[in-house]
Amino acid sequence: MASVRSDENIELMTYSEVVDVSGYVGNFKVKIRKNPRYVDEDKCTGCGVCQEKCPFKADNEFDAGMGQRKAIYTPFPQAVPNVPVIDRDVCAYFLKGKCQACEKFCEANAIDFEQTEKFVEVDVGSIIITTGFDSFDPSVIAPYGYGRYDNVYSGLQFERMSNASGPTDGKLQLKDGSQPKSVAILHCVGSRDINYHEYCSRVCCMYSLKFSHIIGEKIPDAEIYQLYIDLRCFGKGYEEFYNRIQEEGVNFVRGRAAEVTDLAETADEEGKLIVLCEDTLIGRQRRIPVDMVVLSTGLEPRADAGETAKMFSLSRSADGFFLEKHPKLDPVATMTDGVFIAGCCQGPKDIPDTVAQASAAAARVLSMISKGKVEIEAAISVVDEEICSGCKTCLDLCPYGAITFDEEKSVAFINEALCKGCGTCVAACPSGAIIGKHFTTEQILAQIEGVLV
Amino acid sequence: MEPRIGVYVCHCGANIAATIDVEQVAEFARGLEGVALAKDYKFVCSDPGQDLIKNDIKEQKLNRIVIASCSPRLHELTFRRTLASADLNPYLMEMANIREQCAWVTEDHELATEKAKALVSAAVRKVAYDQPLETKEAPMNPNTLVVGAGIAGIQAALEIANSGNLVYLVEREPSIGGHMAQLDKTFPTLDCSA
Amino acid sequence: MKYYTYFPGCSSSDGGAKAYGMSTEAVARALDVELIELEDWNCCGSTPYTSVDELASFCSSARNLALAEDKGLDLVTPCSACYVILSKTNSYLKEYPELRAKVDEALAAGGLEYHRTIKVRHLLDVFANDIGFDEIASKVKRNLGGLKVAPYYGCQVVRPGPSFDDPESPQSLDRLIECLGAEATPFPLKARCCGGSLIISEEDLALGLIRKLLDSASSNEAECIATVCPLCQTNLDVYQGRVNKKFKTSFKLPVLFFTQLMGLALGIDGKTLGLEKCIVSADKVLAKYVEI
Amino acid sequence: MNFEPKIVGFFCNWCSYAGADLAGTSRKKYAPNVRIIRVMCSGRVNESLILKAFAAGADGVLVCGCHPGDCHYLKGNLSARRRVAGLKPLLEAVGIGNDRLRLEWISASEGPKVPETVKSFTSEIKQLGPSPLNGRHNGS
Amino acid sequence: MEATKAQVTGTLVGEISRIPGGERIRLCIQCGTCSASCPNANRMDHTPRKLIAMARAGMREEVLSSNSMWLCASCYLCTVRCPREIKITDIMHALECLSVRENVSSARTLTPTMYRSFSDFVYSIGSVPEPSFMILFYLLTNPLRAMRMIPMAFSLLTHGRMSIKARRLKPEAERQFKAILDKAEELGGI
Repeated sequence: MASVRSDENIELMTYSEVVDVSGYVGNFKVKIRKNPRYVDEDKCTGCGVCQEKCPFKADNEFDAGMGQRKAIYTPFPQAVPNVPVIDRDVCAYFLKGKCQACEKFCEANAIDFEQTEKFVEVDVGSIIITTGFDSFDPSVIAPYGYGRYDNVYSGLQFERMSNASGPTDGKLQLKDGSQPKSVAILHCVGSRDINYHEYCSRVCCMYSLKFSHIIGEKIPDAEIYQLYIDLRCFGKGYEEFYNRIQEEGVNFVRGRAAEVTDLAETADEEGKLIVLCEDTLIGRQRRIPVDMVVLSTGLEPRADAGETAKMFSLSRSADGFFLEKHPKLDPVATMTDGVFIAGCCQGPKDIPDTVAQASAAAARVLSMISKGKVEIEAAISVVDEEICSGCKTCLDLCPYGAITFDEEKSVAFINEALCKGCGTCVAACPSGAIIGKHFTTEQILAQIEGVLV
Repeated sequence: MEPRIGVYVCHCGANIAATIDVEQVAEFARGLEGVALAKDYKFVCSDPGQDLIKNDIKEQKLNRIVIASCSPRLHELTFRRTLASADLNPYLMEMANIREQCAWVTEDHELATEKAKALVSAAVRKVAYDQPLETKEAPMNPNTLVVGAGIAGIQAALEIANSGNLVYLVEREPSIGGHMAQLDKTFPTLDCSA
Repeated sequence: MKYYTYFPGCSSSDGGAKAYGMSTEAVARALDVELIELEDWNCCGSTPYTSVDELASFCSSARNLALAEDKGLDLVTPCSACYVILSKTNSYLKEYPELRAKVDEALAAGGLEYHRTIKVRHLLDVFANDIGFDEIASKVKRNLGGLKVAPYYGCQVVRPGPSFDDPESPQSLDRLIECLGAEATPFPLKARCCGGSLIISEEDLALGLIRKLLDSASSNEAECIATVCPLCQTNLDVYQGRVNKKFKTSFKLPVLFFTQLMGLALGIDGKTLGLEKCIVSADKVLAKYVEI
Repeated sequence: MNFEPKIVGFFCNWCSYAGADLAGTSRKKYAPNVRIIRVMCSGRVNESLILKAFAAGADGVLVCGCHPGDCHYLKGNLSARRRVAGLKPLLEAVGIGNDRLRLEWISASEGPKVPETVKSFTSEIKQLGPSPLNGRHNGS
Repeated sequence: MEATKAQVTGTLVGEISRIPGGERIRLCIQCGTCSASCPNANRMDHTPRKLIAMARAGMREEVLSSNSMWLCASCYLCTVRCPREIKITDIMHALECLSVRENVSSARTLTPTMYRSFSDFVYSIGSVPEPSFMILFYLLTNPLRAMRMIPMAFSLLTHGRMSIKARRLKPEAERQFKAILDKAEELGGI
């Protein structure tokens, strides 16, 4: 991450969003909104005093809602850029017009409450979309009790808890601060389930195994259960990792958990969370009492993937992820020339696959750059000036503004570079003056006759 | 110039030939107006398959090509290049999609063959009207936009920046790293993620 | 005034849950709901029947639907078991053309036709969604003053769905209880099974399930249980004594139909609501909060 | 006599044609009655193409494009919708019947929708019988 | 399309998949969510998941003669939780019907007998006055148990919850009802 900051060929715009895209492959115009941080990036030294002094707190989204952060904050200590941002919804200055503690203590004078959003426009030849995924919200699966029971955690929460810079400084603990002696890890939460997401999220099996390793490392005598349907350890070195976890003494139970409950039926279940499943290899119901339950939550498309798709003219597959041009032969290109996709925005994948796909996307872009030019669609539309009556019907129809009106000749004119060849104007022209190359009216009529033989 | 159309019906191994009587389709094509020759071939997209077309273009003076095979969304570009390398304008070619939209979706072999004939006849009729088109070129702006600075975005941005080209890396959150920044160790090597 | 075709079902009409029928009719009147009983209805089709001859069960069910179609009103039943079978028949006749053909043929033998135009509703759905909580609250004459009620939905009112409430943690009865001034206690097992008709053939098994329910309700300090199903009421009320005997427990939890609670709050007298038909008497508990 | 209708399909390249390809790669079987003509955008389809199809002997015409909002060309599909809607009363008036023309939105990922659409449209056209403009079937 | 005789007597899994609600049985991934959600699975010969596996393995007799489906209380919890949208409860009903038709129902549960007498009741009078039915059932199956039930029956009677006279349909309605059921029988099941 640090190398991004130091790379002089990368212009990093954080806290920013693309708001408009126009143009075509080789020549896109992109409008970007820079949201106000209320901290001057150039002045801020990243000393952190403002965060110490700020008296207001909110749930820390970076810690998946477990810890707290201040109203002025950097999401985590090694953040790049190491410049805080003020959360307007929590900051007392924005809510009530007072406090300004951060401003008073900032030696660099970097706090700027007057900042407003800024728009910048950049010209680019190609675009790579790497907008990632959202983590599945397990609270919608009522029987698992996430949000109802204190010690049921999502995968992401467990990640943060086990992270040395997380809300517990890397200590695995229950809500009451004590150490769990037994943990059940439930696979396929939100994945492979027609009620939520039908697809396999591909990473959960492996991160679940990783979790048991982490637990074993931190709490050697902990009893760990993996409740799985199938273990999908398909990557290089993955099956070996599974072997290693088996050797570490983890209990593997083949059966999907149906429910987590706190209703004890025996004395040793008292005060515990009981995971209900069928141990399918035995063919019996099992009740597994544990201190902590971790839900291996799947990956889902970003909530706003639909808007992103619209902005960049992408298609989405049935699962909501962005659709590649061809699943085998062209997994990084999209239906829109010059726009590529990589990483989990295209579908759930692990880090090795993500890096590989991102490199592939970069290679595609670089090959276009090194060629130095792009071919424009040849099958475009042209106006036959002899026939054009100058009715202007076509002008408003063109989605790309490629048609202009030549007042002098009183005919329409199509800009070849802007036309994409959709043919809407061809179909609309009342005098038949527009020719859609390669899809001319006589060609389509010939096809109609052909299919009806 | 009178059209001299060459029709190539692809077996695609058994993908097409198992359902559609390709020989019959080729025979049908021979009877269509403007068709100079029609052949069926195991894999038209293979090198020998493309060579066959190239040779025919030269030796048989073909000036239009119809390829009845898979979806144009798959191999239209491949075959346009074949034409170009035989000095024929790449737009003088049509494809009849007899795999995805015929062989693979039709149960009855006879009906599939009939449908394939109809699709070939449409392509043959259309190709007669094909005109040579010139692809235009536009300059390529060497700058790149990368949207999202998680693992994928960072990786792609670094690769491109390494080549000396400018990258705009846009991230919605206040800092970069995406979900990766939230992770500690990652499988299977258990090294840190940053 | 709202109008519905009414399907009381065997239990609520003159069976073991007669009080359900009585209180349903009384409450409907008080809420300006006109329940027009389906003339000459027959058994809903019932789960036991489904298990012996599915086609006959669907046909039995379909006869009721066909009769109800004449009026064009929603068909409402207070019985969850009837509800699940009638609505399942209704949707399966739409989904499965082969089944439809056979059922149509059987109906024709009785001179009937069914065009699949009516909707099957549970009484709880009608009260919660057509009448609405605000409307009901506005008609409360005797606030139930904090009576602690465990809202018991059972299985078949919210499953297999899609229905008017969540299949695992439904809320409509909770809210209904609260708009009467009573308190809906937490009840984790509120949509769990009471054993249904297995109480007859597999009594041990069903008693175990009933015990869990009573346990969960009383450990959450409920003073009574409200049900929306005659089978649930029978199992929990009539068999409570047998549970106590078998498990050496001492439950004394009155089990009321939700309509009985509504009736009380709407100012209807206990006799009209069939309160005395509870085996585990509710008089003492209710007397703490309202005059019966 | 078994009436096998002939149906002309105009499918846009980006969504519907891709969806039909997906139906193929998923090996979803459907009736061979619909023959697909690829256009870049459903917006390319106009009244004259549809009428010519009927004149040439089609018993039905199926126009498929991207879902509203998903058009590769932003809004070409809306033009298609307008034209189809406008043409239907005319078809009715000249005795062809408006049911013989159908517009469907099929996205690139909706492989299963292609066989469903073809199936339902084909059976509908079968019920309607041969197009009145169509001499082929009237001989027998 | 009418199911041919060959189809009806085909493999068990094939038969189930042709029954309304049974069509997705082949999609089962054997995850066990159904079994773990079932309130009665621990008393079943085979859990619901295993029953599906056995059906798919062609173990017709073992499946149809097991007590499993007869312990299903039709609570539909398995059905709403199944990640493959398999209507397990419907499959249970289908298995019950098949086992009745082939006369191989488990002897270790009274449910088949109970369901049968219930259905007979429905057929003969169109509805079921259930407390009376309950007592009648006990008398038929286990007179001793019926004796034990006397206090309960008495209590139901004194609380006005038992009718002496059953509700009956009007004669013409009853005729219509029976005509429909007779036709259903003639059609030979789903």
